[in-house]
Amino acid sequence: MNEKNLVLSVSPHIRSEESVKKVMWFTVLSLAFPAASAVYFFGLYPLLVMLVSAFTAVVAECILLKLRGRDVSQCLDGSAVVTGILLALTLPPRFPLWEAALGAAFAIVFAKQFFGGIGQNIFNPALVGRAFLMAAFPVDATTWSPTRFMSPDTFTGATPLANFKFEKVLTPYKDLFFGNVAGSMGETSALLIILGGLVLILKGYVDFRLPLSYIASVFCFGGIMWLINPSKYPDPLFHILAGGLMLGAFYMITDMVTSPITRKGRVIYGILGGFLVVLIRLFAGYPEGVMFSILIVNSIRPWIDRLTKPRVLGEV
Amino acid sequence: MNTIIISLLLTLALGLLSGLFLMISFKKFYVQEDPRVEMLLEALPGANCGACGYSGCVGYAEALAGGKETNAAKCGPGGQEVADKVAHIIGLDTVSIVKRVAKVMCNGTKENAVRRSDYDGVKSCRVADFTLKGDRGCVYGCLGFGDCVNVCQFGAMFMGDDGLPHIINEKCTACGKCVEACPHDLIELVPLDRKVFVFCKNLDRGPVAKSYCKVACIGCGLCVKQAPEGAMKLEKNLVIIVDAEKVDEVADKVVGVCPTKAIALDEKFAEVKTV
Amino acid sequence: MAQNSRKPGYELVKGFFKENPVLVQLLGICSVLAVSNTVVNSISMGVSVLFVLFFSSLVIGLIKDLIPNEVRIPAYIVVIATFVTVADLFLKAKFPDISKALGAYIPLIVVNCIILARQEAFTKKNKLLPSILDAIGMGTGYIITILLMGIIREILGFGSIFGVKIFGSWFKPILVMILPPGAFLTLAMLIGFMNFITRKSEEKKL
Amino acid sequence: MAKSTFKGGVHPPYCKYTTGKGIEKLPVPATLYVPLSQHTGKPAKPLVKRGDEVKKGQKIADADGYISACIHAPTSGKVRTIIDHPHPVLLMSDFAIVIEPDGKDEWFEEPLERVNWQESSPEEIVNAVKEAGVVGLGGAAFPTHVKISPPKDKSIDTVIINGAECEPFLTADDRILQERAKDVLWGAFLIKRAVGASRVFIAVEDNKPLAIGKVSDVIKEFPSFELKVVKTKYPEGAEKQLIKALTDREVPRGGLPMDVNCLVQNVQTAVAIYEAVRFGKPLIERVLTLSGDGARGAGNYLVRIGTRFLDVVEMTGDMSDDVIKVINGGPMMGISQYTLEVPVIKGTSGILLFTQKTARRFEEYTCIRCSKCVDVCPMGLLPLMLVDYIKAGRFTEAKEKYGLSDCMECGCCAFVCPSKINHVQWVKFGKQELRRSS
Amino acid sequence: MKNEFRMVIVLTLIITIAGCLLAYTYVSTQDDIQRNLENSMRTALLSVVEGVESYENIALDEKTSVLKAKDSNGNVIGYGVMITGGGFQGDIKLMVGFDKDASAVLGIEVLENVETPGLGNRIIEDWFKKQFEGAIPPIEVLKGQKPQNRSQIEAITGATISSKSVANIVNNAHKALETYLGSGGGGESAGRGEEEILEYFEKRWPEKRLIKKGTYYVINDKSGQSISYGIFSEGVEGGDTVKIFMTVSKNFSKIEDIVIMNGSEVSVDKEKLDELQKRLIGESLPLSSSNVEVVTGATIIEDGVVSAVNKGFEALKKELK
Amino acid sequence: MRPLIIFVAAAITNNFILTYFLGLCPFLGVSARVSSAIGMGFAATFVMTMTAIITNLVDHLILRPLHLEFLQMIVFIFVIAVLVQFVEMVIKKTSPSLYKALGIFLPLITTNCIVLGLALLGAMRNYNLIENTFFGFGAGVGFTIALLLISGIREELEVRDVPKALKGAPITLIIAGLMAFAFMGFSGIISLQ
Repeated sequence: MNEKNLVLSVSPHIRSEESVKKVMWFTVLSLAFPAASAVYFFGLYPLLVMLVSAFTAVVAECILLKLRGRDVSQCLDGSAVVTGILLALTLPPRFPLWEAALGAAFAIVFAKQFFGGIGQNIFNPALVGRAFLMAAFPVDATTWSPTRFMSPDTFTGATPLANFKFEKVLTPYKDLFFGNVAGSMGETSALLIILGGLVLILKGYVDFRLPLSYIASVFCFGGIMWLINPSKYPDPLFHILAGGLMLGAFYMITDMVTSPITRKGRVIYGILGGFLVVLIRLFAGYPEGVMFSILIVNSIRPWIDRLTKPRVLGEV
Repeated sequence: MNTIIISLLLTLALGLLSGLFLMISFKKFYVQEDPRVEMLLEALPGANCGACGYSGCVGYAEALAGGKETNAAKCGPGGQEVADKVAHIIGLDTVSIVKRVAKVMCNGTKENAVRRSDYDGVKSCRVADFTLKGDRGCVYGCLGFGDCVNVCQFGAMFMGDDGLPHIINEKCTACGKCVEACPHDLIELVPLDRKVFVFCKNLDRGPVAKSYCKVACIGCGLCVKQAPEGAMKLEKNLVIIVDAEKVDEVADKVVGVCPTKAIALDEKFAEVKTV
Repeated sequence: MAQNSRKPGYELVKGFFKENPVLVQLLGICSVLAVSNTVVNSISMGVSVLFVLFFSSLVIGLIKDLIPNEVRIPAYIVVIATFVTVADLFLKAKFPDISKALGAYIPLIVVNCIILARQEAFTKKNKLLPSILDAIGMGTGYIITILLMGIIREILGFGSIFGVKIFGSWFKPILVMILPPGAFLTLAMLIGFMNFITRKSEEKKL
Repeated sequence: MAKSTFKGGVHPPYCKYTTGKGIEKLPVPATLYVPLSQHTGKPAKPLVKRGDEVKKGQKIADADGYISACIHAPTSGKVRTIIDHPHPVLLMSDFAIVIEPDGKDEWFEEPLERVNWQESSPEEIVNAVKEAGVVGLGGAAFPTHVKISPPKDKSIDTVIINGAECEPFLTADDRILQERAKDVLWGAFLIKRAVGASRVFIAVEDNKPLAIGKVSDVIKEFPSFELKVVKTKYPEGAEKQLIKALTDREVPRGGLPMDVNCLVQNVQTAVAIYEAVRFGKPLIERVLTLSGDGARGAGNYLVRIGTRFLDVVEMTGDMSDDVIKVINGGPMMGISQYTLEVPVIKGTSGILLFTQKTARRFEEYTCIRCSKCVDVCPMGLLPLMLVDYIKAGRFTEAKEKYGLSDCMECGCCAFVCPSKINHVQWVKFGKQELRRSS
Repeated sequence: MKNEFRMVIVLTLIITIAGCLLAYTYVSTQDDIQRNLENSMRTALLSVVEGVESYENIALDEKTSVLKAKDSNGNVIGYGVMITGGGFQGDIKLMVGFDKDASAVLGIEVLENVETPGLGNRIIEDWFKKQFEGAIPPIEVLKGQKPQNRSQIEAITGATISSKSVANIVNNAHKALETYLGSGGGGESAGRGEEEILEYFEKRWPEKRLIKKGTYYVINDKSGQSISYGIFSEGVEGGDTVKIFMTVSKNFSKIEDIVIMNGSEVSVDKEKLDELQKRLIGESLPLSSSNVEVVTGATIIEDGVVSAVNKGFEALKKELK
Repeated sequence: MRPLIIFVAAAITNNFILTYFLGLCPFLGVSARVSSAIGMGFAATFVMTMTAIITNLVDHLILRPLHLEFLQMIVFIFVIAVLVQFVEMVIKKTSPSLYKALGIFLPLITTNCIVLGLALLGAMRNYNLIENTFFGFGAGVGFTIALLLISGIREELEVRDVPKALKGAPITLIIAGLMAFAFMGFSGIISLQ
């Protein structure tokens, strides 16, 4: 018999192969799809923004962990990198680097570490960072640039949604789908985002209910409005292809930490989010509502969780 | 001038009307209350800020008077002063006269106590004890995960390199949090001037206890014989000090006779701490 | 702590920092958030609050024995409201610009919890002089806080102080600081910082 | 045909390496340690004292109270002493009768077939089961005679024989079905008689084709018996889940299967009942699976109660040196041991020897609310919330709001958790705290 | 019992004293406050119309008022329109200056706004406001492009809605001014708008029809026979402008009916005006001051009314000849 | 339609707490627990609706005809104080259980700036009686919504690892700040006069 003590632990004695690090770094990997579209359409600068943003996020996380006397190595678990890259992907393609860094730091500090760090945040950090930048530097955050395949002379500086909202101009579906439109660096190509999202769904890191209910909800509510007045409101297909909806649906609203824990809750969450998107897009001052809609449902989430507690087996 | 006169009339009317209105309602709707609530309300700042977590001062006062709340120091704006008053009104203040400190009644350091297994799980004494009985051979001794250290609000405890928690007497307020936290009831609040302690809670038979801990009480009873009649007793293989004062008088004798050093002087134990 | 409370000097100074009405007692937060976007606004609001607090404490300190307990709150609040209206009219007449900037918030000094809270917590139970000192102290504490907020928010949000640009053209104002979220976050940080310091000093004491 | 199943559950790697290994009978070891507490309920009262000679099958400890079971000598020999000895479930030492076998292995009473055993009355069956000291052999070790004599106000219409051995590695039940299918069915027949049920389901997971084949061969002889193939999923073999899957009835919260007119018995228990009723044979041995990557002699063995794990390991061909974990039971719900000194008891369904490779250690990370645990929980609980509340020390709330007491500690949540949170440990702790406070 | 009475008394006393104190403060600060208001309006007007010496404020509705800017001689040199309209976050209050033809914008001044600071709030920046100088309404807002003509302005980056809101409000101001001017052929009236007066006439004689013929009106009966004539007219006396609408019998001998529209600077009670109106009905034309009985308190405008009536009479005669 | 718009605006888009900073003092304390948040929300909604009605009447029937607008503040606050005191007494006497549930929040509301703010804003915006009623009700609902959302979040945070110095008021303010970001999305939906 060996002299070493036997390991004493509580069941189960076998565990799945998943780990937080794996989940996070795989998500980072899957972000290569939208990141690729960013590089393809807007050149290498977006890559720089992503790097700076991710780096700042990690550094900020590291400093805060140190200050709070927590395990500093946590900053490399990948979650800060996800936040940093996601934030970068929601920014305009020519966004100033230092502002992106500030946004990333804000996201990590205020939305994540102040709430207790990974897994404890109430709001999606990347979106908080984005909202912060939107409010802090409104001009930079809404200055769009043309893709490499658009002629700069005819570019009006508006995203498809803004074009529709203010000029009633519809952008062709093909451009929307493949991404040859103005917009945030990672949000333009619906195709690549769907690919990245599908990878996550297949890997089991994302519950398909979230993106599905969110997109379907936008489609339905958008469709209802369109049926009511087709000349005033865009058709539902435009709704789901334009703007940050795809990025939001596959990468933002699906954030594990801030989404409801039950399946039913997730469906409700998605529907509510979709409703808010249509509401804000069509009636509020901003042309895009994805970010706001998700932040708002984030704050409603505790109630969704509370009200959708699953039935315990055998409960009457 | 006109304006002033109109104002005067209006406010006069308003004041009279509402005054009368209130007076009548007072008479009609008067409800007798616990006088202490009034007193508490008097003592509380009345800011109704809600810092106490109750709905305003009334809520807090009622909770205090009703005995639902026992913390007199919840009022942020009031500070110490109000807390004292409040405590006085509801009779909560218990001032301890003799300084007491917490003391860990186990000397199962890493060297003294044998580990029976390699624990893998939640790093908490309580959890480890309730689920796996800990990883030490002795299921009565210190588990060494430091639950007591974690609950100490005063920074009076720390985990020593020897695997046992230590108490800084100067900082200890004898609040008793650590006593509650220890799943093996190893921590006791003792007067600072006590000398002799049994640093063991093991109930196993001598040979068994000895097999996993060098300093376990093996229930030999030698010390009991040294102590005055009735000052110590043996119960379930363990020595218990019944009358501390009497035992302290013969401290050296009692301690000297112990084969395992389970009984020890506090000073001696203190030396270990400083390491 | 307890023996200090009788010294008049303590009553004056305690409000500055140790018992700061906003940061420690969490009173009067609404106005601090709403009006602290520039230094000028902060000062105006601060002074108005000090004014109202001072006179309310004075008057209530004088008449408190006459007021039956049951109608205490309506009576106090009327006194406070009177001084607020006076302040409002005065500002409107003499400083129309400031009056415009503070907008609807001057009237809301009436329900600024600081004022009523000090009457209830202090003036009601103390003699006139300490009450007045307390009022001045608390008012000053309020000014300190709102000024701090104003300075932080104006510097970051406008890149200026007292309306004068202090940075070169390289500075890009962080607009959010002068928006509602900026106000919330700045105050949160100040209170958090205050908590942090208090905790540290308490630990030291032990 | 869609195979019936329940909501939630996980698919751990099944590792049923020993499914093809026949049941081997192990010899009697040099010393036997028979613990007095081998079942749910009060420990048995010893009937022998130091120095007594005992015969195989002789009752050496009697049931103490209704929910308790008697214990028989596994072989003939001398009682050396009654002393504390490490216990495989309690995780500390507890009283055990130490028997030194004389090597003769003589019966106290040779098991003989009783006439007309098939026509035994319910009382006779219950009595025989009680005298034989039969307990639930699936792992829970609940005294069987209690289970098969439901109170008057409960009627049972369905008997379920649980052959859905869903724990990875374990194949003992599988082997029993393969080798002794008919005995199992006779046992089920007796249970059905005892409780007056109208039908019997034999539930087998679809990853045990050999067992299924065997059972379907012999089941024809038993009218009102039905073979139910269920989906392979953990914890398919848990009582409430199995009932839900087979009958779509839900055992009410805090209730028992008999509340929905069901009775679930493990296949080995059925065999034990059969042997007890037909031959009057007491429960002195059981089949268990020795497996795990550290076991050199992995297989299914018929082992005397009281044989130390150490002896089992040595008699089957030792184990590799780097074994760091020994488990009594399956990997999902089994209990890890701090020593190999612990003896096999009635509830020991398997001994698993894990090396570093399988028994990996993980640091608990912060919960990232991925809610995989919610998705897999077969009871419909919110494990992550449970842990949150238990961690915060709010046990009553954990019970009232999140159903702490409903958790059956199947370990699905901890299995899938990417943060490697020890849900089961927290829950066990929480339940203990609840018990303390009440 | 005693306590309860004391309660009432104290409460009443406190609020009464408070009320008096406030009333006193109010009265003593009122002048300053009024002056501040005037000043701010004047300053605003000055910043959009140059060379204003005096102005006349005509409130059109709750949100719009027209300020007639005059030089030292009392000639109208332009108009300021103070108007409130919806912006992105809330209301925007503008002072819009127009030249005296009301065709081009002279300048705008943002009086109140709650737009997002640093974004929509940039409508207060000079470069943005300057774009409106000389602009010809209706103004169009361009995004990301330079204006091509005098009816276009460039939007603030990132604040298109706020920019558009301002342009909209300016356009509305222009419309309001045009309507106002168009109605009054000089736009002196404020007490009653043209439409209101016409309505008044229609109500008074439901059987008659008013038909506009250039500057005067022909009043027909049901059968289409013209029975009398109506005209707007104004008179000036002592710096006050008075505007009237009167109908004159076909033979030009008598005033059939008259409505006096009170100018904003002329403050006369409505009852007094009505009294004056009643007296004038049926008077023969042309009027002389002597044959109008003095109405107490309305002397200020009486002469103005008389001159207006006579002017209108002359004008009507001229038109019909 | 207009009253409805006023209602929605007051309840959501121009939420009193998140955009006007009104009613924050009790908000910090009461938002710690969902149960007290609900009580406070209901009590506040009730008082605010009542206030809106009564102050509107006082304003339009007494103050304005007499040109005593400058007395608005003291008259409003006085009326509110008396009203709340009266309601409190009535509830206390007639229904102790309701008093337990709602009444204890009432004194907290008198001194809450949200009530006076409501009265003065309503007067400033020239709302008529119906509009003002909806305005008051909407503001109350908005207050309740914010309170409920934040209390839901705060109850979750209780079991989370929020830095010690930020526990309580600071983290609540941070939540409010982040929610203010989120509610920015609604700006422009309804522009109010």
